[in-house]
Amino acid sequence: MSLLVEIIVSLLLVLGGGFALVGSWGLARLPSLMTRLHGPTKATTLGVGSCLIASAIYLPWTTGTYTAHEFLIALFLFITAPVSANMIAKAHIHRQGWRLDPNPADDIVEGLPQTGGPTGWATFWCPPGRQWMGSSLVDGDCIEPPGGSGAS
Amino acid sequence: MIELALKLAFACVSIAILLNLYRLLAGPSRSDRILALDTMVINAIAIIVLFGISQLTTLYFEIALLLAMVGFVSTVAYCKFVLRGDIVE
Amino acid sequence: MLVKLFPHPGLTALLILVWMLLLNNFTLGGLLLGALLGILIPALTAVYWPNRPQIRFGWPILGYLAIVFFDIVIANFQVARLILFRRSKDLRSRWLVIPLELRSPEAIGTLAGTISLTPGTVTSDIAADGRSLLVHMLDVEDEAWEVARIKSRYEARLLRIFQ
Amino acid sequence: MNHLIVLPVLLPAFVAALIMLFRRYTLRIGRTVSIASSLTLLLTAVFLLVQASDGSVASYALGDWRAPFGIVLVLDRLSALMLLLTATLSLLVLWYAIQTDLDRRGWHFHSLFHFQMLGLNGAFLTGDLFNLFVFFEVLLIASYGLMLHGQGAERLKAGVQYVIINLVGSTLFLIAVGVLYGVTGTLNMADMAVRVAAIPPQDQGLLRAAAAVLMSVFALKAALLPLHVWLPRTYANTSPAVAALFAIMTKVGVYSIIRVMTLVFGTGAGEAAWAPAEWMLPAALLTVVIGFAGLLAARGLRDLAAFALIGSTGTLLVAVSLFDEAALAAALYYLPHTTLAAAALFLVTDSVQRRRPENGDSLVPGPRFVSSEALSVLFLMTSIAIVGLPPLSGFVGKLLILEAAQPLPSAPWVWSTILLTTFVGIVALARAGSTLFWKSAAIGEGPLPAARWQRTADLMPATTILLLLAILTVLAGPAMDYMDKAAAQLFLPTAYIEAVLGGQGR
Amino acid sequence: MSLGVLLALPFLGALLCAALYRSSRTVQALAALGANTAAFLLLLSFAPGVIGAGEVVTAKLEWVPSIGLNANLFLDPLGWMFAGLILGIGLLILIYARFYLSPADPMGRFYAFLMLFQGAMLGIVLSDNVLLLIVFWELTSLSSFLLIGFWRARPDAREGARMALAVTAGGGLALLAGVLVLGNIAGSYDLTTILGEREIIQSSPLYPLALGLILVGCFTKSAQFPFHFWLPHAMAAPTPVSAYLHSATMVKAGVFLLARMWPVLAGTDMWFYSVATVGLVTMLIGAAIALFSNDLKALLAYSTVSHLGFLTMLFGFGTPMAAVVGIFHILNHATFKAALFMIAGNIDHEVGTRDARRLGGLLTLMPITATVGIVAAASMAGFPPLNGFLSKEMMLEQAAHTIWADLSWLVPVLATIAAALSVAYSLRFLVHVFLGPKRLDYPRTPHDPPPGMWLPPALLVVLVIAVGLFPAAIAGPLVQSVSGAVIGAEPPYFALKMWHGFTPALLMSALAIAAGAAILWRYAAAESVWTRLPIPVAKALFEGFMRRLVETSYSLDSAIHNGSLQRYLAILFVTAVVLAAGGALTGGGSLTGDRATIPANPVAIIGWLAMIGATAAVIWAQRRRYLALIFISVVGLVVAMGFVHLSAPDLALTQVSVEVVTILLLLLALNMLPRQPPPVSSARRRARDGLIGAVGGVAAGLAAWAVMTRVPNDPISSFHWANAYSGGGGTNVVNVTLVDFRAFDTFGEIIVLGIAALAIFALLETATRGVSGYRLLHWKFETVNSPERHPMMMVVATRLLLPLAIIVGLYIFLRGHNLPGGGFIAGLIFSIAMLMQYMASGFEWADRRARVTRHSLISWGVIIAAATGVGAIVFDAPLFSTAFAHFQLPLVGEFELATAMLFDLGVAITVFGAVMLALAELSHVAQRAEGTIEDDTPMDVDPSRGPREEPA
Amino acid sequence: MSIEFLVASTVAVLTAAGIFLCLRGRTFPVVLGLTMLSYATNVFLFSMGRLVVNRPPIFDEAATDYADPLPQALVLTAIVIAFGMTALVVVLSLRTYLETGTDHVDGDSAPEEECEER
Ligand code: NA
Ligand code: NA
Repeated sequence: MSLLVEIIVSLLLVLGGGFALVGSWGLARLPSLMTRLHGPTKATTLGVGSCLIASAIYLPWTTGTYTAHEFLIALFLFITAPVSANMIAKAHIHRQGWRLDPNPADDIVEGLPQTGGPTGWATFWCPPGRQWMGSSLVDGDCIEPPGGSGAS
Repeated sequence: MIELALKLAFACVSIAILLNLYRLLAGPSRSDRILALDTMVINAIAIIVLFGISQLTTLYFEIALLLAMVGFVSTVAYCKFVLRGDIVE
Repeated sequence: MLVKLFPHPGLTALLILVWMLLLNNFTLGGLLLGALLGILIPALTAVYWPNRPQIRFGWPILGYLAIVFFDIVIANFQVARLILFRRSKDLRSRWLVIPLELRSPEAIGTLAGTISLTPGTVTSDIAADGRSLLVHMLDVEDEAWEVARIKSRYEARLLRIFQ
Repeated sequence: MNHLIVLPVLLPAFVAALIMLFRRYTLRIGRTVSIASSLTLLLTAVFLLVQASDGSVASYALGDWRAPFGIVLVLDRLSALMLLLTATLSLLVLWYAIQTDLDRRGWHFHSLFHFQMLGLNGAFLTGDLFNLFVFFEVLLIASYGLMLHGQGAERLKAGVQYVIINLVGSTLFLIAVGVLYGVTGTLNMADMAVRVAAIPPQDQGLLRAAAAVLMSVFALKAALLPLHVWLPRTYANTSPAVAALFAIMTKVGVYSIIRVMTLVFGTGAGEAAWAPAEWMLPAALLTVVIGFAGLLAARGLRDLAAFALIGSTGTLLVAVSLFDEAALAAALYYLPHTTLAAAALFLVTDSVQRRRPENGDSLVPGPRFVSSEALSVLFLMTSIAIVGLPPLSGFVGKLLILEAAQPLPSAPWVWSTILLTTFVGIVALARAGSTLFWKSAAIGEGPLPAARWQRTADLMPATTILLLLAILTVLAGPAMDYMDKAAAQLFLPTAYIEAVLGGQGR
Repeated sequence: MSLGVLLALPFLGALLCAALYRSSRTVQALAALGANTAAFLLLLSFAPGVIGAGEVVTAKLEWVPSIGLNANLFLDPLGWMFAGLILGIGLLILIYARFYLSPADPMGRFYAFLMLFQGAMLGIVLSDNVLLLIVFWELTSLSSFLLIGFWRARPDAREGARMALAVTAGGGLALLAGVLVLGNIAGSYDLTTILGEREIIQSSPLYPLALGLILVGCFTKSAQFPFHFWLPHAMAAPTPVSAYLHSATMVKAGVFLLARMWPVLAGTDMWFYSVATVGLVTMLIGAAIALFSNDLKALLAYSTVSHLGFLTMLFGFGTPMAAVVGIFHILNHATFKAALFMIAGNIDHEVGTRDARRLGGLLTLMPITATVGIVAAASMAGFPPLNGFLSKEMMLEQAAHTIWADLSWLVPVLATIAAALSVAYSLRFLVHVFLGPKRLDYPRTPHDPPPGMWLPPALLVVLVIAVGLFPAAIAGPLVQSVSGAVIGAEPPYFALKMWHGFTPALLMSALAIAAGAAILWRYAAAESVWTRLPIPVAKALFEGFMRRLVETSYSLDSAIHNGSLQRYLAILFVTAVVLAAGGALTGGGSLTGDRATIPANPVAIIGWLAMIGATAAVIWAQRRRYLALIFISVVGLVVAMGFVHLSAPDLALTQVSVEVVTILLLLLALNMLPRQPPPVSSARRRARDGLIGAVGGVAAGLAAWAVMTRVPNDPISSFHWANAYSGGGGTNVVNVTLVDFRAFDTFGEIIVLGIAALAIFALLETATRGVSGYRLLHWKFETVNSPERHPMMMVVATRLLLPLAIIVGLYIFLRGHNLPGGGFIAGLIFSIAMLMQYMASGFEWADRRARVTRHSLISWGVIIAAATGVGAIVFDAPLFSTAFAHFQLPLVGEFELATAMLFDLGVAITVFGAVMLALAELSHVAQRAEGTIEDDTPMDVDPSRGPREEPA
Repeated sequence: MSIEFLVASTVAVLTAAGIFLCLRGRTFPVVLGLTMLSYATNVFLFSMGRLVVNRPPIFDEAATDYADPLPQALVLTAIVIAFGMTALVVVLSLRTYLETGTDHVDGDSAPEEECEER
């Protein structure tokens, strides 16, 4: 029994550490932000997840006290990680779209695909007639952002 | 065995943090740095969990919990700043 | 009245569960307090969650969770392989546009989250009319197939959960 | 158990919070509550002074934790004196602020004001070094609020500097307290006094370094050269009424120097005795010189008042840094005098500038203004007080300091500095006054220009201050009796230490 | 007692006159006169005892006994004589002034000042305590400043007043130092005691110091060379003032003090050479300048200088007989000089000029004035049978016997020359003004003034004549008795009489008169010689000195206080480091202690590397602010992780939560700070700052190292550890320390937060108005912004996270007493949760839904925390005493309630309120910069409602 | 390498950076500097209780060794105060900039300090 637990826990730990490393490795070596963005999900999901499971198994087994906080940590991470990623992606396509810090290796150069609907992507789309707030570069109505817009 | 696995895991996550640091410093874009920071926070959570396992204590898990929440808020704020200049509007 | 008391019954349940997990040991007092909080907090914060998504609780949710969990594990290995062994220039990373049938923000949020949590795909943006998602994929062989996979594997299930 | 000692801390806290609650309602409530509370504090301070004047040291164990483990409030003669001074000054300034509608010119004046009093009173009462830090912060942050009250570009600019330099000061304070804890293992000042005496030689360097940094923090607050540099711009750019209240702020630094040096690094401190403050006397002498030179250089009344504050506080610091019992008694007499006198000068400044729409406080002749006669008398009396000429208490104070310094080796320096700077002060203030009141009178003997400000009620607080100074002069004998005993109590801190360490508590 | 009344009367008069500032001039004059007369009568009532019987009246009152500053008064013959001069001449001056001043002059103020001065003068002569004497001494300087500057509109009045104040008050300071030294030698500041300690004083090594300082005081007051220059400029005062101050009172104070101190200070070589020489020189110079002064008042002023030199010289001789002569001349000079000043005033008043060159022939036009003036001037010249002649003769007699540095001729010759000059200027006054032809070009048509203006001088001239004729009868007893007081022994035999036989003095006197007449005869020639003499003008020297003083001060001030915070901070850092280093080096000891160190594991080293890297990056990116903020986050994260590693979970929790709130705050503010990179400082500046930083850093690091490697010194925290659970009811010792052992700190800490929020509110509340509001309104964003304000994903996540965060916060709060957590962290978590909501759905939308005002949250927080503390007092336990108990409830089980938790609740509420107030206010301002958008939706994209706006 | 060395050098580096940044001319770097200084101070103050690994000051009868709770409590107080102060100074800088149009700490739009344009 104890050997089994030890093996499972050890595997989970190695797996967790490994995936955290792989995620960060991806972050470091992949060529563009959008590709790098895939790395950290590994750190989040399997990396931390495995460690948490390992802890959830191992600590009660050794100390005799049960703890459930690992699940809460996981819950929080699972709720927040996609939103973080989404926001980072938005920030990125915004900066790239407006050529604010162009990076030739990046994915937006050839432009975003069309949405398929009448509007553009939320990051760029400004309904006609509405002032594009907070932009001194853009004075009147919407202008066509460089990357991706609605079909119309 | 667990000792060894822990050491390995610690080593992996530590190296991961160094890699994050590299990305954080190297950039090149703002989003890269935000992402690096976000990842670093997640790796820090992993470190805390590993530390808990190695010291046989759950005492520090609330810190991890809080980090998860707070890391999110700051990442979002950094992004919002890039997007809008203003984070609360 | 009941709606006022339980604006989000699912949330109430979740909060009670979280509370019990936080307390870490089961006592009746804890449960009572948790129940109280589970009722009070959603009621107090209801103003910040004005719409009330209709959620069907039951097996579909569990099934969905199981599928997502499974996908996460599998996809993690796939992506790890890509990161470790594929040369950068050989990565066929693409944008996918996923037209949506889901309409409730909560449902779309769940779908987007699912897509992001499963490695290899990141939800990057939503169309300004809310009718499609912009997803970035690390390595795509067949775009149409991937879109269809996401729609059938996740969106279809979510459509059932979020009525 | 006598709980009165906590009132100076508790009441302002409650009152400030309550005024904040009521801020939506009329200002009148705020004013009434504010005045009532200040009066209560004054009465309390008087009561506490009477209580302390019998030489007893009262120690109040907060939370019922006995020293050194909990925080204690300690009432001895010195702290009672400081409480009374604070209460008096703040009541007068409050009166003035209300008279001149200063409290209308921004948000939360009365709350900030009471928080300021809370900080001051706490600092004067606490027997714990870290708690002293906390109250320093309270009084500082309240002072930031008050300093910026009313705003305006110049005030904001000066405020940035004031805030930043004090933040750095707080950092140093923490470092010093930290090392002292690390070396002595305690935070209670009485306990620290006991432990410092037994610090082994290998820890002396660390101990003294920490003490020196601590002194530099206090010196920063006390505006001791070269750390006084922040003061002129700050005080000249806040509203003079607030600057009048701030006259007590430099005294917090002085108080802290006196308290920590005599208690912890005093005669009983063994090897480290008096060591942390050996550099202070030359610095204080130079401070006096710079302060009075600034008086000559000032181009506006506000500058003038700021430098007068530096100069007179410097004089006080000279007396303090002699670290001699008689000199300390003299310093304690001079302390309330200089605080009140500087405050009066700021109030007069405000009254003048309020009445001169074109020239404000600048020292250029301008048209005659409303009640310039009365103001000229006030200015004259205030100048007499500030410079230390007879017949006001400044003279008695300087006399006491000179007399006390006489037997000490540093006497030539002290004497020549004080006397020469007094001379410079006379010249400078005569120049200023003659320009402001006489030369201005020469310009327009015609009808008075219509001014926004026609009342004379705002002259009452400054007049009252002068009256108080007159009383302090007449009653110099009894006052010195108190100060002598207070100095004796400070120089022989065994009673203090026993009262604190032998006090009640769990 | 009655001495006290005597002294108080003038002051009362001053007060009365000030109070009557609205009454008629006559009423004001009567008030002053009343006080003066009463005092004079009271003084006269002492005459039989004091002058007649040689009694000394005393009044003792302790003032500051600890330093021997007593309000002791005494009235001896010397004091009586001076008091008589002060009050007697004062009376005449008051009458004179009533008629002299024009209706435009504020009479009440004038009388108030004059009576104040009179009181101060009286104080000097009545003081039995040298410190008290200084008080009055300086008071005369001050009141004379006011009197001289009475015609404030005149620049010469202002300058003269300031000069007089600077010189006399400055001299007073020297005098103060002198008497302090003297008092310390004698062991008392009481004059009567000091006067008995001649031996001790003169043998003390400090005697020269005391003497020098006291003489500076006397010489400045009495306008002795080289301090003589201020007196003529004081003539800008109204004539009654000049008459009073410069004949009988102010300037005589210095002479009075010489007389007063004579018994203990005089008789040494040092005294002789300093006092007599200065007196002699002053006598000569004053007379010479007087002769060539055209302004009558200047002439009189320099004559006064000269006569004061005369007196000083006499006292300087140090012989009893010379002192007797001095006393006699004090009396005489007061009478004729006061009369002369008033005469000069009358001339000025009636003719409209005081320029001797424009006067002449007034004898027929103003017969009374001229008669009085001629007699007084003749007395000044020393013509018999007037009183001036008597004392001058006696002076010359004394001078004749005085040997100065083995030169027996020097003093007599010089004294004779001075006397000759004195004759010359007196004759000039007499001849050039009253005699000679009438002139046609007077500014006004002169005639005698009203009796009020000629009676007072006439009365004095009567005295001049009377004393001259019957000196022994009128002045004899007084001089006898006063001399006794001055000398401190029976005075030598002297005879006050006109004819002493053919003495050297008579010869000298005759020579002087002849020479004086000759000079006046050839006045024009003499004047042309005089104007060609290269004499440095003392006034210019003084003013140059003052100017240089001001300039030096100004350059010192602007050099030191240049307004640069960078410099101020550098000074602060350097000072702290230098002091610390000084302390460390003088204290000595070892750097490293005996405590075993803990080996660092690789993870810690990597964290350390991350910290170093991030810090370097912050420095590198300081001008690229956004990046700097990201980097600084890493530092915060590493510090938090360090706290985890080093057993400080509470700190880690706090660090993590504070960090994010700080970042949010900085991001909010950053948005509105200028984004263009500021110019960088020069390489030299950076190198300097880097050096300061490095030294400061090393110092802090060494201190940390030194403490960490030492074995703890029995810290008090062992008590906290041992008693946290048993006494505080909690197992988290840190929390128990915060809410129980050191609850008072925590109380202060939340107040700091509350005040910070208030101050922030007060600052930002006005930001939308004025210049700042304009700047906000015309905000130009430097980059393109995305149009999306409230991303859907974020809003959805927040809906779930807000309740979750709240419940986590509650949990952290509740467990804080026993496990890491507590009110502060909980408050921050609530704030973060709410901020998340604000970020997601916008300020307006979220704020409209907030139910509590943030101000009242702060108030309530503070009130709850304080009230918890006060609760203890109700049970007569000290403030902030806590109580806790374990309760058993059916179903629920055992739970603990502690008052400390209530306190912690106050903490949480305050923190929440403060953070929200600050950040909400900041968001509010930021929003103003963007302009308000109608915003009633929580998210921009809401597919459930269909597209919000149909595209065109 | 010991933990003590790491902590001491951390204090040194943070302090040095803090001082350097505080001496800059614009408000933003100065705020950064103050933040750095406050990190440094907190770590410093914390280290005054000496360093212990995994002996958190949670009372336990059985515990023989524990981290000194007092410096931790002090640091907590210091953190809170520093937070309030930072908030204030940030807002003040902003407000001053809005009012005066310059973010130089001396309030001069053309700073006197020696500068070179980069
Ligand atoms: Na993903
Ligand atoms: Na962060």
